[in-house]
Amino acid sequence: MRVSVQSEDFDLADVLKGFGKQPNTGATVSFTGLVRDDTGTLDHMEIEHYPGMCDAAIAKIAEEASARWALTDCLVIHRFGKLRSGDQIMMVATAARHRVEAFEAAEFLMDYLKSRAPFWKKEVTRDGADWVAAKDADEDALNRW
Amino acid sequence: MRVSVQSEDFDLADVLKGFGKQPNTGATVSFTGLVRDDTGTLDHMEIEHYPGMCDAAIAKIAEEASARWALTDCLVIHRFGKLRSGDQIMMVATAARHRVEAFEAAEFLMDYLKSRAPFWKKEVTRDGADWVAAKDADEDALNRW
Amino acid sequence: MKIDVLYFAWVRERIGEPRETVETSAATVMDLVDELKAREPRYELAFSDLKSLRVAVDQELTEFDAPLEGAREVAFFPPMTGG
Amino acid sequence: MKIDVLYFAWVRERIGEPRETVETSAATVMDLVDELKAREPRYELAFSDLKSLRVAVDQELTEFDAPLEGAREVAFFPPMTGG
Repeated sequence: MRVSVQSEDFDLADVLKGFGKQPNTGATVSFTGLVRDDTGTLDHMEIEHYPGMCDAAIAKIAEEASARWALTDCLVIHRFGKLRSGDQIMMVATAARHRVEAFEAAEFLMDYLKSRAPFWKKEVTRDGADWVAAKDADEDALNRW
Repeated sequence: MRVSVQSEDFDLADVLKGFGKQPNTGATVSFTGLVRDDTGTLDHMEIEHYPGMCDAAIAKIAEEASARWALTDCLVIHRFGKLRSGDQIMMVATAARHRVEAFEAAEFLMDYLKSRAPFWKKEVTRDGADWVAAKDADEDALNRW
Repeated sequence: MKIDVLYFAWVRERIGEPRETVETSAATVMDLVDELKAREPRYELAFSDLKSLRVAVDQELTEFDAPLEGAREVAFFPPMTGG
Repeated sequence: MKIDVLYFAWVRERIGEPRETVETSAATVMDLVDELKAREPRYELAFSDLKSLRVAVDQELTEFDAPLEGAREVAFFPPMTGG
């Protein structure tokens, strides 16, 4: 299991090299979140985080996923700081015996990171700066687990 | 969209480089299927395929996924021939605006490839050779789409 | 008419060859299966349990009651195990 | 007792600083909030709608009625938007 909270970018290719290389791994899933510029007005996104709590909260979520889906490998990277359109924000990767476990664990991780990992996104556009509001749908997504 | 049916291995890192690099991509998901050796007796796996039908069947599934989840990018690679424990069998990757679409489209692709793409796996172990039987669960998985 | 008939996986192994061209006047896939089964025991064996078989006509999955008019290629195989 | 109080995102912006150490005898998070609100309008503003706020005590998410006994760090912030 690997958890990293960092300002630097990550290389998906490097990160996935050697990921899940256990003889009982039959499926790996990776998810990458990117900065989207829907309106074409985004200057940058600022991601604030709660340093001490971040690592602990993510490690706890990752351990829960690893146990629940018997993952053979699990990885979470989340960035903070100033990001631009198209930049990678975060990624999760899961390895398991079968596809269903790998998919479910990755979705579980994402649903929890969305609403339970202490990060806050601010979008700075030509027209001003706004904190991204949490969506009810993201909170609701937790109910299925 | 890219579909490839090939005997050669693929480099996940290379394949994902540049994947989903559209300004409206907010999420990418990749899935990789690997040869598992549960019993420790596997010598190799032989994947037989129906050449002409494979590409058409996969392209059709990928087009359906792209339309249904408004994917910004979509990729399927499936290998055939002789594979060994730990070898990559296939991969799918999806890019979409939001995580839910990227995840659902990837799972849809996997469920369809499992039961509707003309590949047949044979496991050759110390004790003999056996065609992998299709699972009822895989057929049932199609019902959710 | 002449139709290419393809066999995959254990169907291919039971028949003993991957493909052959048959001269047939079968109206449906089922008629073709009956013709083949009447030929030799290996066909009888390969087609003994149709529920465990799938069929594609001109590379599209279909059912055993599908018509063969105009078909150039018919393939028989067990349920697919891709992914 | 002395407690480190941390603010994030728009809570931090309204309060005007990311953290401060407060001397308090508050028994619960809610008591601490009431003490802070009584101080200055900027606290009143930041804590005006508790439903839009979350709280962590010693880096664990908790509720506003949580006890503060033994706590060293309390953080206030809006709902998280990670991922």
